[in-house]
Amino acid sequence: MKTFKIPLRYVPIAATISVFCVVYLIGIICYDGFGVLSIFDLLQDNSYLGIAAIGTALVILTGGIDLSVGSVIAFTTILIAKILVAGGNAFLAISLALALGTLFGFCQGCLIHYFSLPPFLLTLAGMFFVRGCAFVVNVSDVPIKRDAVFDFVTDNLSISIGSEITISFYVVVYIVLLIAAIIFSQRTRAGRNIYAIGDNELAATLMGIPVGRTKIMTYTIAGFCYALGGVAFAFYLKSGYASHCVGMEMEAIAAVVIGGTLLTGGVGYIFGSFFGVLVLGLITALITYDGLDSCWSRIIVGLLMLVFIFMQNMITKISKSKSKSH
Amino acid sequence: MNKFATVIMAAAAATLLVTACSKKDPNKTYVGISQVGAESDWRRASTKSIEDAVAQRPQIVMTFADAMQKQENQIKAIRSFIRKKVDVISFSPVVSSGFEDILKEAKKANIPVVIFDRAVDTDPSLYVSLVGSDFTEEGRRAARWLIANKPAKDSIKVIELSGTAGSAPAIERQKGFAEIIESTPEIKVVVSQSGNFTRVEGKKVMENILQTPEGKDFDVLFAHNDDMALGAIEAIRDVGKVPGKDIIIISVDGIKDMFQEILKGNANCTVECNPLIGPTLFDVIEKVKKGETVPPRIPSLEGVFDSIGGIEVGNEETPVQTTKITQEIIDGRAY
Amino acid sequence: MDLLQTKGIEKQFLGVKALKGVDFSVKAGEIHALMGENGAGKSTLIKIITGVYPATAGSVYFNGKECKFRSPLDAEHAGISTVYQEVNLLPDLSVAENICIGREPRTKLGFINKKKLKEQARKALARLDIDINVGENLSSYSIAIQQLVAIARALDVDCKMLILDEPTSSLDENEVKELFSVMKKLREEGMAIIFITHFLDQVYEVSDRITILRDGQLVGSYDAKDLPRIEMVAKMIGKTPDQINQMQASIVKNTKFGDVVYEAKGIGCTGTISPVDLNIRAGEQLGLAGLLGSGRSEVAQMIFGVDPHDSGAMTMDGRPVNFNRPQKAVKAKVALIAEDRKVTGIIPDLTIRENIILALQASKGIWKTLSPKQQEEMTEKYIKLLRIKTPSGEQLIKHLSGGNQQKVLIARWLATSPKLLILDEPTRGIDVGAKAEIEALTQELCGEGMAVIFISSELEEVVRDCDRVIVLRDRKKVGEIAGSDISLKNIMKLIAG
Amino acid sequence: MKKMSNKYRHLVWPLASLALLLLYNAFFTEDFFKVYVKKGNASEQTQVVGKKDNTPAAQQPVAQPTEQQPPAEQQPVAQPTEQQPPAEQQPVAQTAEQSQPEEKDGGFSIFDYHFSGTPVLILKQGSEVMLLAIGMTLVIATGGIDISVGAVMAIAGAVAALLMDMFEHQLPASAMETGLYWLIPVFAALLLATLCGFWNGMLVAGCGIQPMVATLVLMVSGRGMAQLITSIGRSKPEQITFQSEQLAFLRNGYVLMVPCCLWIVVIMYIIAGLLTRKTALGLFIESVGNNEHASRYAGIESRRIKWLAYIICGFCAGMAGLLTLCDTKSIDANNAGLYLELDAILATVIGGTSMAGGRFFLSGSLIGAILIQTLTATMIANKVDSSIIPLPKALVVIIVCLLQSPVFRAKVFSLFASKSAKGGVQ
Repeated sequence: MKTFKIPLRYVPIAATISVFCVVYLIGIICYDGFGVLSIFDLLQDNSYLGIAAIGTALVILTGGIDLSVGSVIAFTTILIAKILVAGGNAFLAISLALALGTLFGFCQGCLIHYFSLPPFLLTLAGMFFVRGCAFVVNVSDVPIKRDAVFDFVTDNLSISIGSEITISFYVVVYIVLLIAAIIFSQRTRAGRNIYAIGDNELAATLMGIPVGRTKIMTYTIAGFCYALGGVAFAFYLKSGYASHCVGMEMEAIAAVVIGGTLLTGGVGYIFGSFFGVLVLGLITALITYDGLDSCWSRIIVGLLMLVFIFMQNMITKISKSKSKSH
Repeated sequence: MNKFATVIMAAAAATLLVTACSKKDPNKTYVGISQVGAESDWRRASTKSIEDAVAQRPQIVMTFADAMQKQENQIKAIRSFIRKKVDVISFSPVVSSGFEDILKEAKKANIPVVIFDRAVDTDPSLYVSLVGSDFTEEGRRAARWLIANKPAKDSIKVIELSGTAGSAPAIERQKGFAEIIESTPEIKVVVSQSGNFTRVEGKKVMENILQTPEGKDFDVLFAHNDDMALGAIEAIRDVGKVPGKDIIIISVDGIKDMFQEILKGNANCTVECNPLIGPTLFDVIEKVKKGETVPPRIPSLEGVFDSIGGIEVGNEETPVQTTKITQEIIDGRAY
Repeated sequence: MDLLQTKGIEKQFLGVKALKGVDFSVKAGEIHALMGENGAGKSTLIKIITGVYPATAGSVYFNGKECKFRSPLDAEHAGISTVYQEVNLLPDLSVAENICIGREPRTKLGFINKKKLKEQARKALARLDIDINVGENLSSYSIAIQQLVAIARALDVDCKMLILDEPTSSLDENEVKELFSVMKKLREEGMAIIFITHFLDQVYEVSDRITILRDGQLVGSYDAKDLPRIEMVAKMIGKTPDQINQMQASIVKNTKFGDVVYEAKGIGCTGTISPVDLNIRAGEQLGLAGLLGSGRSEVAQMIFGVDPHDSGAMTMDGRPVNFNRPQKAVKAKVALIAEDRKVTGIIPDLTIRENIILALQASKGIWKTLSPKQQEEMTEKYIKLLRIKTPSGEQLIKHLSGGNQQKVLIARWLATSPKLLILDEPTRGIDVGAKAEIEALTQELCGEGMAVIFISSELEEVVRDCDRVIVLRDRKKVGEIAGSDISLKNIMKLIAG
Repeated sequence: MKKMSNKYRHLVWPLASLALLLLYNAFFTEDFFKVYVKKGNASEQTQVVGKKDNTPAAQQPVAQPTEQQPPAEQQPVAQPTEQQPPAEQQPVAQTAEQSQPEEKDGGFSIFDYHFSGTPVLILKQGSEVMLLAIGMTLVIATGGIDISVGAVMAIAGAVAALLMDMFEHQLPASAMETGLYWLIPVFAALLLATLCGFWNGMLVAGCGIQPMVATLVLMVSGRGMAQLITSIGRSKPEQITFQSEQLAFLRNGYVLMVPCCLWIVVIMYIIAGLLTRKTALGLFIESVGNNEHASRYAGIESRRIKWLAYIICGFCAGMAGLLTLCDTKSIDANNAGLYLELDAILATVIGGTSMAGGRFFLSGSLIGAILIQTLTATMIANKVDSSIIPLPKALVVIIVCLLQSPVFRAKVFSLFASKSAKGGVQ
């Protein structure tokens, strides 16, 4: 009964975590090969999504939305691959990719703020745009040629536990970024401003919060996160392809929603998105373990989202009634 | 809150406890197979043949994972196979690049890997064998057939419906086709557009091309798969041209619907790209399990089917005569 | 010497001149009331001073030097902080953050120091003698508290000038008193306070000087003590005192009542309001008096079916009815003009015409439509009848001033020719002229045999207009006064309990 | 007059861009505007009607008004297709006479002839998006959004295909030829799609869940369900095909020389138009989208209105799904209507309906859809690789949206104003 004691605003996260644990348990019980250590595989397989989801979460917290996730990742991979093939070194490739991603995010932010275009629409256009660019870079898939930097990163920066488990550096990157993002969102003025804007933009303006700057900053950070996610993806797959991650934006949004963030903005925790990502990954993983037909993963994810949405809905209702009775 | 937890638990349990938990049995062969997806009839046929093959082999226990055309899913699946410690892993790569690491992991866990249908561009020591078709050769065969029965004109315009941009079959079939028609200057590819290997796209793109000047007069349609060709045939009919007569239609795969069209005379030739990979694949897999050595490249036996028959479209080492399609053949086809 | 001074401020909103060369000055250590009808340009002036809008022309001097604030934050840094008309805070953030956001105390590393943050917030609230858990989300506190939090926020910076735009509109007596004592304290500390309100007595209670604006122009600044009330009103609406006396005298109470139109027996909603019974006759004007939060609006909303009642029964013309959705009430010819015009009233992007026909159309349903001609006529009629100031009925309602918007809403409901009209604070945030007009109108309607329920926080109005008054306290009906007993004193007694 | 201009201001920019695009084609794409008259299924093709010898530049004005007049005088946008007959009738008659000799039956009947050519093709291929856009417009006008339409299309298509397939295996071919069996799948599909709309409406209006999320659920799981449907009676989800020409007629047939699917769009458009403008529904939708709370206080059943909008949207999606099915007489749950919801939303917004809800413009949305389709056609006509098409699409969308955004216009105008002011000073 202790769960009743946790404050209302933590309920969604608690729920997400408990779901994760439950499903994980089921997995361990039912599927041989799916052990306690599979958590590392989950991280390994989903860190790119997680990194991107951080960006999406921040944008959603401002009350906006960003659909350009998937295509930015695809663009990043193909760009890196192309540069490496052309003989550039990985360091250059990665930094260029990150720079472009950040720039792109910045542009989106500016357009959204200065011309007050609806985020959904603009980022939708952005998604098409970047996807197109990716195809311009190269149509067919390009294997990512390893070079000194690349090898160094992959071989030396990854921790291996035992024979099976290795924690690749991008998992580490993810965890670091996650912690940074949590601190940023909870403990810095800029971070709180994000929440403030998402909560009530007009009020934020009148309270003297730099709405424009914060918005643009958020989309820029998001752009960076996507690019970084792309880099992680590039290291994860070692292949650049313009049609990687088609429709991934919805996965990212789903992860954020399951993570307990309200799409209206202003409510939710970055930490939640971490578990959101894990839950999504877990479901796909178990379905492959089970050999179920792929269409089930779609259906189950949908149902899961439904459950969470209903719960959040209830919570907001409860808190409203509370304030009313005051 | 607890209530929610229980509700969710119930849901999760209900959805995930569908299979009973089974422990391993030494004299069975555990196989993990990762298929590209279910994007076309051809793909589905290949999936089906795999399942049928398993049905006939009681000693084989298969875990099948559909990657939904996403490489990351495929990697995840293969990793889960490694964790499950299956005896053999077999998969058909979504894209050719980027499987090096996972294959290394498989090697480290010393699980042999058999690749089917499409190639991967990694160091071949990472997998024991590749069962499947040679897309380039398919392209060549299509071209050879065309040269063999080209209309008596001084310039023959070809419209090419290519597959999903950047996918291995699309690139290689295009390559093979171009490589052969080079030798005959009168044959030229005037338009090449991607139809994404699907019927709907094939039709849409064809409809558009038909409105362009190039589309107004051309002689040959070369489609990278039958689905697109079937879509295109509809489109060609709509503008009042007669597919198979005004326009020579050549495509790759050899699915039943296409055979029907050829029999009806609405199409001329389809170069088989055999999806019925199941039996061959599992023969190889069992060999591998027993530890026997298998050749690194096992071509699946494939014919070329058309409305005439008896035309030589093979190359030096493997000559291939085309087969004339009859109702019997169609009835005999599984897909 | 003047702390703040504006010279020839002008402001143009797409064609419309909102301010025409306003010179205005505030001294340190005074409470300066800024008065004027709606659309007189008070808010605009404030927004220009605090840098929400840039001025089209003219200049602002603060502390003797000219300054152009680009944002409220600039102004705040310079020492001007503002509390705006509607409570503009962040419901889902904690009280502490609402007070301190934008200037949170930080550790050496630049991170927010939560402990300090809370202390700072507690201090700020203590200044207003409020002690609440600052960690809680703001949304879990009442509007009044939220309003005070907003003020606390404004005071939190060491500001030289505090601007209060309609701060009291959502506070009850005691809270207002608290606020005033705070204001006086601040004045002693030498702070300048600009105070905007529509409650005339409040103006005289605290302010030293009064500046009056009328449609964008400065009428003048006066010392409060040598500006008689009636005179001020006259200046505000540009009429002579006697004209106003006439206006108020012109209100004649209707005395002949029909039979009971609406009757409610013990309707209540657990948690919101305890059972109330009330009845009203045709042509009667029933007042609901009580402090804010005493449940007067809740009763109105319950009658109209916005918040369904879970006990009791209601009858309309003797027939039992059950309004659990506004639609039902509307169909039964009940009309509610609710408290918060912006939220529950106007449809900003629709034209005046559409806003007027909306309720009638709603009661007719989707299929039975009004012909364009009918709509035109109706619009014209009400624009004339209620003297709505607009070029045409096709004007978007959001371009009208508050008073005119309110009139459009009244028109919307008159169009449905209701049997029972509920007016919840119809005169809130409306200038004196419009007020008088509306009061006269309601009397007229009663004359035509309409039953009117009138809710107002200005007891004078209630006393002036109502034939019967139901007094509420703490979400309970505490008494009912009729006829000659209706007087400020009696009502106050009941309210005080 | 002012009223008129206010009413149609939103159509100006999309129309302008469409005109620009067509202009480009007029000059750079050969016979982009040629409209042919073809004989039903006959092989021989009657020669190009009329303006064969005209220069494209000369054709352009002919083609443009057909696209543009409608909104300018509040007629259905699909009017062009109806207007073409007058434009073509004359020459058609000639060809008929010319071709009489070789015609057995002789005489020209509009039953065995139909239009063809890029403009017709654009409208034909755009029909799905146009249908979706009609529904989407209403939903967006209520301040919502429905990103599940693509999945709903797949579901509808899957069901219809499944039933057709079953009939064709169960019933004798003769019955299939003569009977109206093909109607059953149609109704089933539409019913199911409407139910999907109902479900969305329930989540949004009933449970007050945020539209984006509410429809995301169906978007994610819907496609899975469609796959399940296609796997009924099979081991795995499969591409289901059928033979019936009657059903395929919906998409590929011609009525009065005009593609049948266009008539469907026109009919849906007229129905929606009447429903919203001749009844109070339009007013209610706009008021709910603009200020739901106030609408409720005004006695509008805001929930029902929203709900209705989603149901209509679902129905339109079902229609679109059927068209996709009939296009190739086969459904592939995996790809059917994939990402079409995005096109529909783009079309709607390009058409001038604000994503914040409130005022909506059906005709604008149709123009938006046509604009998108024209763009694609132009790309292909100019041999742009189809994988790169998203790029220019995005650019056009951004430009149109910028032009739509009042802020942007204000900024630009102020720029000019300041420039001219400077000029004045000098």
